[in-house]
Amino acid sequence: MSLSTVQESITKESPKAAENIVFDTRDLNLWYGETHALKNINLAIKERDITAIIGPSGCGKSTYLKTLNRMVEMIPTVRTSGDIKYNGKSILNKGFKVEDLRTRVGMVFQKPNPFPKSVYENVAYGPKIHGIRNKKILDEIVEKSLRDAFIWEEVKDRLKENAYGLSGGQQQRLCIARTLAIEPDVILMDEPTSALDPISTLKVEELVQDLKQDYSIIIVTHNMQQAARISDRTAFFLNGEVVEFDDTETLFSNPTDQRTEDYITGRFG
Amino acid sequence: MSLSTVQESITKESPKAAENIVFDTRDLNLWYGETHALKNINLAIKERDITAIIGPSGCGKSTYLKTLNRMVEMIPTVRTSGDIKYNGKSILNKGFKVEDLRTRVGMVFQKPNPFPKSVYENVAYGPKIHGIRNKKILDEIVEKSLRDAFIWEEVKDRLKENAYGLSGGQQQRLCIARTLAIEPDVILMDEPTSALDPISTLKVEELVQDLKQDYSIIIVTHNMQQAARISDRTAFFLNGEVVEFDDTETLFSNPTDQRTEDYITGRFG
Amino acid sequence: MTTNSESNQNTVPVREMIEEKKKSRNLSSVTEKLVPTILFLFAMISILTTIGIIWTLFSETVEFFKRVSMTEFFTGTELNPLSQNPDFGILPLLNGTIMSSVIAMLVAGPIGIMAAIYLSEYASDRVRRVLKPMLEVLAGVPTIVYGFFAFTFVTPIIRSIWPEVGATNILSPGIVMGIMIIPMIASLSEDAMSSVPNSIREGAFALGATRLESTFKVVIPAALSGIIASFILGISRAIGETMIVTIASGSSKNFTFDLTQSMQTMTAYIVEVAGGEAPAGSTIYFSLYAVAMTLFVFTLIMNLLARYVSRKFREEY
Amino acid sequence: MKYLDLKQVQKRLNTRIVKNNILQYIFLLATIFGLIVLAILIFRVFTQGIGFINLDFLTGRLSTDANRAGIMGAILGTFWLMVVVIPITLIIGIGTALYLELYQKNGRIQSFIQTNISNLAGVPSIVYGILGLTIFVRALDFGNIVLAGGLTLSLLVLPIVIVASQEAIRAVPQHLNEASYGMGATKWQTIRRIILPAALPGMLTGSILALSRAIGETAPLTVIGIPALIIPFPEGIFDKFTALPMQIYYWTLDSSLVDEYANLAAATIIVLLLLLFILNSVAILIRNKFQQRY
Amino acid sequence: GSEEDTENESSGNTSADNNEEQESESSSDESSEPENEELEGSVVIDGSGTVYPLMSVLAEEYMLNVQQGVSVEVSRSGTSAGFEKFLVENGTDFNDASRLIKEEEKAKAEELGIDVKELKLALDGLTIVINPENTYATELTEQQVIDIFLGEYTTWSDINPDWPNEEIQTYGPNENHGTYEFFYENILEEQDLVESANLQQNYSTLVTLVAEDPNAIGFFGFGYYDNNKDKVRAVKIDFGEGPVEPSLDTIAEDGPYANFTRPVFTYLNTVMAKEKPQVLDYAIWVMENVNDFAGEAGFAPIPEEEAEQLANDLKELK
Amino acid sequence: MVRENFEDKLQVLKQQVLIMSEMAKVSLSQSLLALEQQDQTQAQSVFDQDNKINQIEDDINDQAIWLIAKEQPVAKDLRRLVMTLKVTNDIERIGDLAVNIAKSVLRINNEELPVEKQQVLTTASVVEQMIDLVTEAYVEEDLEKAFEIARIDDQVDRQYGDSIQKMLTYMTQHPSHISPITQLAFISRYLERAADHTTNIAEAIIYLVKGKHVDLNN
Amino acid sequence: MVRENFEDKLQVLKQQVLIMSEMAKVSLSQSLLALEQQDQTQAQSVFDQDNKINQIEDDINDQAIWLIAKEQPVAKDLRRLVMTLKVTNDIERIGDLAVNIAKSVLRINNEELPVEKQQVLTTASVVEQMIDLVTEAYVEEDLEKAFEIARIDDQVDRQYGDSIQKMLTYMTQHPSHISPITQLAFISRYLERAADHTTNIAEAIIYLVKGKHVDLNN
Ligand SMILES: Nc1ncnc2c1ncn2[C@@H]1O[C@H](COP(=O)(O)OP(=O)(O)OP(=O)(O)O)[C@@H](O)[C@H]1O
Ligand SMILES: Nc1ncnc2c1ncn2[C@@H]1O[C@H](COP(=O)(O)OP(=O)(O)OP(=O)(O)O)[C@@H](O)[C@H]1O
Ligand SMILES: [Mg+2]
Ligand SMILES: [Mg+2]
Ligand SMILES: O=P([O-])([O-])[O-]
Repeated sequence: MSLSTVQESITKESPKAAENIVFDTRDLNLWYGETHALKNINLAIKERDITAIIGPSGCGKSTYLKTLNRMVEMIPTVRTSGDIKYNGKSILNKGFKVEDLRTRVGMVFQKPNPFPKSVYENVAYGPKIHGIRNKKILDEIVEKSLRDAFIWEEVKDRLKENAYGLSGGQQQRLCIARTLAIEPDVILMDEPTSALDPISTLKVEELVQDLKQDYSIIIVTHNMQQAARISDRTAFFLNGEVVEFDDTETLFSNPTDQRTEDYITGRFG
Repeated sequence: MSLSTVQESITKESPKAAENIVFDTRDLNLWYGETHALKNINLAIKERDITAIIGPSGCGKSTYLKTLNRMVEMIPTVRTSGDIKYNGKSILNKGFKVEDLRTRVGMVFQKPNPFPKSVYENVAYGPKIHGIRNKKILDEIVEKSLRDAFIWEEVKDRLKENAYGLSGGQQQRLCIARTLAIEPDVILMDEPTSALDPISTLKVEELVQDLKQDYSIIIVTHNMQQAARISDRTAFFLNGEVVEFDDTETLFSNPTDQRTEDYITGRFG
Repeated sequence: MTTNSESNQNTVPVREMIEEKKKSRNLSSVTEKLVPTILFLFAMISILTTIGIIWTLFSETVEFFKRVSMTEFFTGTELNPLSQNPDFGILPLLNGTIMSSVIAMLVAGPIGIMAAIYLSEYASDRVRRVLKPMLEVLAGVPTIVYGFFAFTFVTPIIRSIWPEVGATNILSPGIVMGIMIIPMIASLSEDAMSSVPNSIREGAFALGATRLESTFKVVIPAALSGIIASFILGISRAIGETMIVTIASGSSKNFTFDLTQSMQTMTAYIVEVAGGEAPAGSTIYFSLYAVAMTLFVFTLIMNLLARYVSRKFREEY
Repeated sequence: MKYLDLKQVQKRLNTRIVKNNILQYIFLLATIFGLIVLAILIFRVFTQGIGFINLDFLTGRLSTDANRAGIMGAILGTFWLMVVVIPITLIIGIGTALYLELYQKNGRIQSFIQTNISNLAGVPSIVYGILGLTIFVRALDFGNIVLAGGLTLSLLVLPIVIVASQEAIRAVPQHLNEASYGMGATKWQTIRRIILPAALPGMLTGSILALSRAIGETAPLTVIGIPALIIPFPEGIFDKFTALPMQIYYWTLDSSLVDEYANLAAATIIVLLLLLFILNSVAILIRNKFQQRY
Repeated sequence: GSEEDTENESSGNTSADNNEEQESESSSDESSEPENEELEGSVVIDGSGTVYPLMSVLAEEYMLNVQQGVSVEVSRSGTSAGFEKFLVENGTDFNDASRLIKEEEKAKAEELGIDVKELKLALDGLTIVINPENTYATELTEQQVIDIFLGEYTTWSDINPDWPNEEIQTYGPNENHGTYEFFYENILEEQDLVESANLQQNYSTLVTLVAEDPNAIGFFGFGYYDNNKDKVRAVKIDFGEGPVEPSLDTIAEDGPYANFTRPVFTYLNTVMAKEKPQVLDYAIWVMENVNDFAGEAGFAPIPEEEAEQLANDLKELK
Repeated sequence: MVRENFEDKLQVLKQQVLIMSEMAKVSLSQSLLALEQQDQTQAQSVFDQDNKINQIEDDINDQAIWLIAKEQPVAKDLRRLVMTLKVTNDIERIGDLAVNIAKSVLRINNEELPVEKQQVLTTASVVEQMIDLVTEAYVEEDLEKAFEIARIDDQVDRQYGDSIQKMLTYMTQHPSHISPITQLAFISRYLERAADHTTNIAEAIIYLVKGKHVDLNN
Repeated sequence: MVRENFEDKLQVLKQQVLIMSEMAKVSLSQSLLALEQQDQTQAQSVFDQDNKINQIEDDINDQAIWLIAKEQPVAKDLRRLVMTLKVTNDIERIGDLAVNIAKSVLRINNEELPVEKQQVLTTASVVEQMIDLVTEAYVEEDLEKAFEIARIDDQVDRQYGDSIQKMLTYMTQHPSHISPITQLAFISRYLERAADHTTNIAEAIIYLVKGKHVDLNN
């Protein structure tokens, strides 16, 4: 390795050519009945970034995430104000079709939740409901998605078996593959590893970092080291507010807000 | 601080005056039906020590813990061989009354499991079933136990309220108080913080370290840092065997067995 | 903290007190041994009930077959137990039973499952909390009331629409039985569907599925065993139902597939024969047991089948 | 490489959403269908029978004369049946449930008894009637008295009580038992102090529902043989009796003999439904009041 | 005489006003009786559904106004079924019958040592009914009726070409009932009923069936017709002397409707009667009062002397 | 309050660092006293002290590493522990330099030191002050004082340059004194290095507080 | 295999340490070449290199600390990262020493160096070998080589003592050469220090592998 290449590798990676904002949240407020769960959220989430959301229990992390694909609407008492723009379009008005949004914005949940079907059917489910019927194309999609989710090798011989026969970590990667199968732009992940053992957790983390090449990823996590390990930018939520949103390294090394520092160093409460 | 005192404080804490063995396990084997869950366990657990048990899921940690107060017998298919001596007496033979053993060896569980009764009744339960009926004595026991579990201040005004009104962390400390109320010698804890948020976890950890003054504590944990933080000695279980049992600092800094090193550094599997 | 532990040290000698009380524990150890025995005896009562049922039915049925051949009983299409030359073919009864059950299931099956889908998938919590108990009220209405309703209300309505229908017919009780079974199927299917974890539904929604798609492609397949079991139990219930058919379907022992006709089910036959105080000793008397045995075996098979299905196809989530 | 054509997806989306919306209403209709029938039934019964309900009817003796007929005898008959059914089913039902859930949790015996119970739950009530007729009325020679009917009904609803009690016991989280055992409590102490208090509301709810079933049952009584005319009030469980559903049955049958009997049947149905409604309300009340969150 | 008339009237329009009168009359009857001893226990009666309305009215009256301590239970499984229950050890006390006891039944009774006493209660006119919409077949000859039920005619037009070409639907009570047996033995002379006959266990069902089927023709006791005059129409039968409408007046053993008239009975187990005073007392009371209630229940009374004779026979059993 | 335990342990660690720096300062003072008085036995005692310093360094490092392992610190907590590793290294070096000075004193023995000895001792007292100052800065996490160190260090560097120059000149003129003066030159150099090490510590303090690297050494 | 990412990052870090030590060695070689050829421009280039070395040190340290923060290493992983912090410190010092040598070369300028220059250059090549050896030991985590370093260091110390002695003698005899020879003495001292630093690195390697502190420096 010549000296000059070293020098280059040392200087920080240059910023991406186009720093597109994929989700632009402006003055978002959200109430569950009387509970004011999100307060004046302003967050601009960049494309092809891994954005982590951390914060204590009940601070509104999951709520925010579920607002991004409007899953939060499944709770009937929810009201919102403010605006979220997905690639420039407001998604919060009723005219915007949620099913459409959700094909663009995939979601992976805390507990692995494969369908009680075969591995193959799990992955093919999304394409099928969106109208792909051709068996050959489906086969291709399934294989590609499973490969992209780093799980192809482990399941290729058991595609017809029930997904519940897989281990927890494999199930979670299967769920990620299922999401990849509909080729979303954004993948939301709500504590995707909190139900997994440490080994599976690491595998999923590596997968997430790999997916960054092609997807924008927003991940909620209780595990600060995880946020530190895998994300580019981190938002710290507290009581429904965004306290700090910065490059992960800055936030974890040198946070601006004392509350952030207290939280990440475990001095909270 | 004089130099000489510093020198002293630097050298390792001197071993305790009387290093009594509270639980001496010899060649313990345990089967669940055909599953050989514990294999030739030999462990000598010292009095007034915090002993941590770590290891991957399914390695037999909980099983071992539950063998120490014979809770494992609640599963009908269980068979054991070998011997466990509690303060010199063999506990595994049928003649030994489990109820006696369990009044000496308290247990705290993974999920906080208060009874659906008032805070007061929760703590008074143990003394009551053991025949203490006097209201004044019960009051005293309840207060003392709650104080020792660091939760008196938080609940003293709501002793008559249902325990399920407390937060998760408070519930867990209540469960610890409930165990303290029968003044056991040993407290077994099976992942006592795994259902708690980080703040509550720290509170319980501090409580555990405090209890060390008066009790011998054996704690199973998935969280290696927790084992490192609070325990004096750590046993590493793998596939039902004890791979390594050593001072916590040694085990985590300089393990003897490669499998231990792989596990604690997250290279397992 | 230290002050606490000091101040409280040994004020209450809990340990000594416990040790002391231990000696007086013998009484409780007697209780410990006695209780399981008593409870076992209680548990035996259900076994005795079964033995009682089987023994009763079986011994008298054997007597019946001494008088009437099995072939006649199971293949005879004539049932005239009281005539001078009595015929004892059970087929008319089986026919009535099956007809009424099929009609009932044609009503209860689709409506029940649709109601289950609505309650489990579409209704908000509040709506479900109101609707489900109301629906269950339907199941709590005594069958005699349904019988009254079928005979005095549903039949006349059917006849005004379809005059061919007899004043007693199998259609009306079949339909009313179906209505009675709706809540059973709705409720059991709804339970099966509700026990499909929400996380799986969320998984489907997150892929852009509509509610209908998540229901039919994910939830129902996952809950299929429970749904099938609910159908089988519904059939079993229809087969065993007595009062509605007794009142509304008359007592003609017709062997026909004509819905408009009066037919008799096995259960109605039993009521008829038992009448007030069934006369012991006659062939008719024994035929009652033979029919009851057949009925029992039928429902037993259904129940075992339902259990098997819900076991066999149960998904682990 | 993109497999999904976004335009296509968009296009399909509209039809998918419309389908969903239409079917939603069909499902709602199906749900409401049962309720509509229920409403008609109740409306009909009320309009037909309400005019006949008065104090004399409620407290009067049975009579062949529609104008004089009262249902006190039937009410008392039902009451005495319950006097037999309640203690028997509660004690045996809860006892069996405790045995199955706590003393014989696994193994052949448990699964044998369990299968047996779930099959019993599916045996048609008329078969119980035959059992009652053969065993209680004839073999034990009780005759068609309250006790015979009550025992028959008890056996009939016992599986329901057992299963409900089992569910109530199972709903008590295992970790509560562990906590209790972990403190050195014996099994019976744990049952008495932890499990029973926690499970009792569920058990009671289930028992009340079973009771409603017993109150409404007609078929077994028709087999046991209830006289069409019995005027004296039953004064205990050894008397002969008639019960509300039986009276409805006879009056429905005899409506061709005397037209007003149909109205009397409707009036009796109202009384029976009210009784069941009260019982169910109590059950729901208990359930809501004592529902535990663990 | 005069008492009887009142009863007959009241049977036509059952009204509450009459009840009191009736009761006071009955109680005067009672006071004229020498016996005043308080009886208790039960009287168990089963048997004919045809007789049931009469017997239940009698039983109620007895319980209410004669012996409050006695419980008379009346069931109605049918004559034949009732006999099977009657002719066993510790069987029922009475068995109502809409036909005479058969030889086999008598033999069985002897075998069991049961001494059976036949008590004729009243007279019933077997009434042939048609749907009220049926305005043509209102009068039939005895033979036509027989042929209809034997299946000789399939359509109404077979009987009379002017009548509609509709299939005749025949209805009747099933074999459990004495009414069926009377019809089968005495009218059809033991020829089998037409295959398609719709035979029902319950009279209410039967009434409804005929009331709703325009092509129906059925038969049952006069009482059931009497109570459903608005729903079914009685056929006037021509026994060779012109059409006769069944009524309490025409139904008599020697009246114009005699061919279709049959006596109804109750059979008393005299062994029981000797053991249980209330049974005998009830039997005697019934025979002394039955004619007062027959009309109300849709039956024609038997001759007074016959009733008195039976009552006296019974008194001798004491 | 949470993480009391960790805070306590950090406090203990800080105390030990202070003790260690006190020990290094004592070593340095002793070596300089030995120089001033040209006292051999004084010099000898420095060697003994050095072992203790090395030992306490190892202990502190072990504790810091153990705390990192078990407390998973981030942000300032982590910097504080990493800084402790660096700071002890510098303090240990100061102790080493005291040993080097003592060795040189032994080599000079009783030979005369006609020039610059005073100057060197003056510099030495400045260095001692620097150690005190940096210790204060460390305790108080005071950036002002840390930057002050850098300024003083520049001064020390200048003095060192002057001294060397003067010594070289003197040696050229008095070749007989070459040996002791060379030793004195080395001592001078050692003091300059000690000053550098205090500057390193000051850098570490700035890094701790600011989370950024600064180079005060030029 | 698990923790690939972490392993990868550790590997990257190791590579950078190797690059850094290569740079330090290059600096040292250049400074010695300057000495050998008494070439001023050669000396100048060492100064430029030093900045780069400082920068890469800061980067490596930041990365190591960041890895500690986010990967929660324990046992060997943690020791490896902590060691990296120590090792870069030593390498950086070697770079600094090269700068010091270059400065001395500038001070010597064209003046004649009649004695010991060869000897110093010989020592220098030994030190360069030590750097290579310790780099190998670091890559292979080879204890043998680490202990070998300690042995070579003793040799260097001895040579250094001899050289100083000879130079002092020579200076006494040739006072006119005092200034350049004093510089040469300093250079000699710098080389000895550089050897010490390689020994420190060797100690760190032993600590990494064994988890125990050893002192090779006496
Ligand atoms: N369905 C709901 N109805 C009412 N309040 C809710 C609901 N879901 C969440 N909340 C409230 O909204 C707030 C934010 O909840 P949210 O689930 O977003 O927190 P979170 O940060 O994801 O917490 P966790 O880390 O525990 O998952 C909390 O106060 C919570 O109590
Ligand atoms: N009730 C049981 N019946 C049969 N096998 C069991 C039972 N409980 C545990 N095992 C088996 O015994 C082994 C040890 O289980 P145990 O629960 O002690 O593991 P653990 O170390 O506590 O795991 P975890 O960290 O997941 O709690 C596992 O292989 C498990 O599958
Ligand atoms: Mg959340
Ligand atoms: Mg466990
Ligand atoms: O590390 P130094 O020897 O240059 O102080």
